[in-house]
Amino acid sequence: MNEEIAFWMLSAIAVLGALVAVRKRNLIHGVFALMVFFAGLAGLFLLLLAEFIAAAQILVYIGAVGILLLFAIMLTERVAGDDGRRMTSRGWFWGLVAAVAVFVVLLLPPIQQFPSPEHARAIEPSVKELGEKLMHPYVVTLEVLALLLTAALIGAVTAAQGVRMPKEEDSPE
Amino acid sequence: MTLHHYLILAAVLFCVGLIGVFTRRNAIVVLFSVEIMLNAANLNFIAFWRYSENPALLHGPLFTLFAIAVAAAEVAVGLALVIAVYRHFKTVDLESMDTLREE
Amino acid sequence: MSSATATAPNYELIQQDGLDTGLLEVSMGPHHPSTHGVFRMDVKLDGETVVDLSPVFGYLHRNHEKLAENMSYLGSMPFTDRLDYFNSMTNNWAYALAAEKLVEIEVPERAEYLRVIMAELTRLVNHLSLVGFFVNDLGALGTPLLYAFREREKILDLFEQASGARMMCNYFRFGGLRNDVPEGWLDRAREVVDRFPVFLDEYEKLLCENEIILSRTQGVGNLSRDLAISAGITGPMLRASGERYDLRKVDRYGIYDRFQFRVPYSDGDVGDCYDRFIVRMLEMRESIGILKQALDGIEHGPVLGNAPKVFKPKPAEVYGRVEAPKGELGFYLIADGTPKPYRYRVRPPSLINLTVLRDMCLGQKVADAVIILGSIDIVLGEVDR
Amino acid sequence: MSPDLVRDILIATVPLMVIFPTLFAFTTWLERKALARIQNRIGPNKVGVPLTRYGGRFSLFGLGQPLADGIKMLFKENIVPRDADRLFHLLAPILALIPAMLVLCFLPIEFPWTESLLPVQAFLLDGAVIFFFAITGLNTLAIFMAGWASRNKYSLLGGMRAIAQMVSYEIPLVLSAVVVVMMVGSLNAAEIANAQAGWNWFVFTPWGLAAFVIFFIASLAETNRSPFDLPEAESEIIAGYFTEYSGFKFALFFLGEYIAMFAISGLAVTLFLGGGAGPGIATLPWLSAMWFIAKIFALIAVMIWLRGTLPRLRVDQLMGFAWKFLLPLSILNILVAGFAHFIPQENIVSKVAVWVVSLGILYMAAKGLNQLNRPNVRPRDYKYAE
Repeated sequence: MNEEIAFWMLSAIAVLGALVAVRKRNLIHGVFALMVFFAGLAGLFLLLLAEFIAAAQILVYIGAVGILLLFAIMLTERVAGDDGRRMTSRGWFWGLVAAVAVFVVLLLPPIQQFPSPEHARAIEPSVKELGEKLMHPYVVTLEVLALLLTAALIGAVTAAQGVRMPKEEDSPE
Repeated sequence: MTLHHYLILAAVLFCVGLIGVFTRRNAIVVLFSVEIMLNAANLNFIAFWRYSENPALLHGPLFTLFAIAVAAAEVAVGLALVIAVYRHFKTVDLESMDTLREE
Repeated sequence: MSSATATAPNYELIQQDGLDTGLLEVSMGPHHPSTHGVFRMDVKLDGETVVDLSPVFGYLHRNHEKLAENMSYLGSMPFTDRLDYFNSMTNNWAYALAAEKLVEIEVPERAEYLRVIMAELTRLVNHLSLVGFFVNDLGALGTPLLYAFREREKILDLFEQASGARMMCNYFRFGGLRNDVPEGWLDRAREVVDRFPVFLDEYEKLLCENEIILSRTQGVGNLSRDLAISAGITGPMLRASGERYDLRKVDRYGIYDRFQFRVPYSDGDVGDCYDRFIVRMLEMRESIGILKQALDGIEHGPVLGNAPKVFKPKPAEVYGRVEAPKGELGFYLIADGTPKPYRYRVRPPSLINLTVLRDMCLGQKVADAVIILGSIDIVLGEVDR
Repeated sequence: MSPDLVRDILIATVPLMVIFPTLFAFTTWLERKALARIQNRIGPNKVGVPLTRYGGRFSLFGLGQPLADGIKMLFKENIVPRDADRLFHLLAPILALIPAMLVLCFLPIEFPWTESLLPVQAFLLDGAVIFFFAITGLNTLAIFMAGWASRNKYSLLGGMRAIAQMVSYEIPLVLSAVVVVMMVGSLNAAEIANAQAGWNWFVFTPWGLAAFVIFFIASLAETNRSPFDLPEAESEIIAGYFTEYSGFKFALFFLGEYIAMFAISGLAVTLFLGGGAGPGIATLPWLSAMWFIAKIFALIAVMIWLRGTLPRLRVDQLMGFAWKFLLPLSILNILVAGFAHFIPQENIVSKVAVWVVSLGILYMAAKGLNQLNRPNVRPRDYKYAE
């Protein structure tokens, strides 16, 4: 019962947040709606007893990705955010059709094939086990991931910095 | 709550993201629509894990964890590219970045 | 402003490979917590960096000069208090000097001593509050300011006992002072002066070696000696830029030639906020030396020569100037034979020191602009008149 | 929901929502009084209990001042700038308060009434510490929201400063906590506190001390306290992100800021200062909560003291300090702690040796980093002209 209420509330939050995020003209509003979506999803993870993933979701998506997005918007848009530019609605109908088609294609096979287990097993959520799994069987993955993140960091800095032109004349006076 | 509830929810979220990718022209909005789709996939991983036969293997959370880390890298690089593109075109409107198109 | 761009980094060059994010135009003032009155700076910011700045003033304009041209010479003495309302005594003195040149009035010996005492006490008051406000602008939340004000109170009490007013003293008259100091005043003054170095030591220990203050002020708001001289900067600001120039030494007005004192100046050609801050701290110590000598040397006697209240000077032009705490304060008077000055003009040190604000601020952070303004030491009553 | 669960949740959370805002009121009084004493002033001393109106003279050192402030805040006009984003302008103070309140639940304060409700205690969550950091991070968004929604350039500057500052300082904050998590081997707040029972506080180990100092400095920056109060730097950008806030919304910001201070000090107490450990808790268990709050107040007192003493850093210096000093030092600290943990320390000699060496390494590193990052400052010489 508790779980059901929570599920419906959280899914409503997540879907609404996502919808507002993709359709809102004002980008800053959009980003905050996206955060709401992320938060709703973190709640769902918590509901599924994936505690650490929920925490990581908040930490990474809301704490880091969200702020990165805000920075990118502040750098590329006028500060006031809503600049009144026309947002295309030409693709709106076809976008919807395509999305619904994908929705059906996505859902039919799993729903037909997987018998839904009515009840999940009782599990004891443990961050420690997750950590041990990361350290023992998946340590190579973890290291590769670390490498990837470093590469991404350097790549992002290089890409965002742009090509620095050598100054033609350093002091004109 | 059954597994199917979560699967449907994830599919809905995925499609919402898809609508964003299809209909919006702003590169940043497209980027965060992709994020929504990615998160929908994560939800599926966690749901499948939770309803699996052997949750103690922790495959779902581990995969999601890696996915989140990769997504973080993706956003960082993606936004850096958006900024680089903006520096060049002075816009983030995807439809106006069409220098390859024949006029 | 051709020399201005010489010191400023060439912004167009920086902008070339940056993101075109547009400049943020901020109007700091006229009621901003740290513009020291109704002063406004139109600042253009690139992120946090100041790329353009134009000072806007005149919000406190009270028509001082024109008012003075329509009343008797003595009549405008109280108005001079309101110029730099931190330093009414030195304002009075500068005006009195100009008028005394016009009509050749002798000043009695005791009055000369008291004038020096008052002027140096004023210098202490001014530099104290400047340093306090300056550190306040650095974000120290008023603690150093209130320490400074504790000491300032003692000096203001002395002013009140002598003249009846704490800030708008109106104490000087042509040919001397309005009245003698009350009984025991000199002893009280000596007590304040003797205790002052203790406070200064404490203050120096608190502030001068503070790592944050050092890194916030050194290399910020540089003012080269050449620019300072060509812009007509005077006072501690000029000395902080490395020029030894003090009207007390140059003009030796009053009886300053009787006292032993030194003029501190910065050795380098940097002239940053730290220099301006420290030069003022050092000047306070010298002022204490002068005060001690003056308090030792003062003798009994009259304090007011026999100058008429209303007089008609012969047509002449005079310029009287003193080393006010903020710089050279001058009064330029043209007499036309009537009881009123034909032209009355003030050379306000704050205004002229303010002219280099833009040069010092360009390329600095917005937080630096605030402390640079603080280190100039302006009082809007004097800037706008 | 089952009525029992609802009851348990209410018992677990409502007291927190009562105790900490009350402490907030007291802290505002304490801060004003302490700052006033630092500054040669007296501070609030008139407003006493309401009885003062009816003949009695109970000024009680101005303890009624927070009450008066609160009433004033409630009745002040709520002004929203014309061009402001009204929705976000309203949401920002609420969003600033919620995460701060939320993270209080992760502090392992053992109130007498919580013993029976162990299943709903948030600090028993397996990832409590990481949740704490995750939720504290939301504060940044609220501040940005406020700065952006006000349509005021000072607010915007403050908001952007806040984001840059809080994102930067979160890294040393988390990294210094990692040391403790490594030592305990758990992210569970209660376990971390229990591991320090007796006098085995982590602050009494070299790496713990270094981590505590880094944590405390970073937490000053996270809560926008002096000398890192740039987002609300009064002398530069008026009041930063809450320039355009008045009345109750401002009070919410104010409350949120102080609750965040309590929360982050509480985490410092949990991680480094032994949680509720202290003399006398064996006989009187409720003393544990008292000790916890007393330790929080000790940290708050230091924050107030710093506020009355230090000038503010500049933006670039602030960022440089986080990235060039605190970050390398905290990473080195993790390494030192790791090595020291694995070196066998059977007898007292080897223990002392390990401690001395690690303290030496950390000290030298701090010195070296300081030398490397030091801007070109020095006391100068001045000359005198005769």
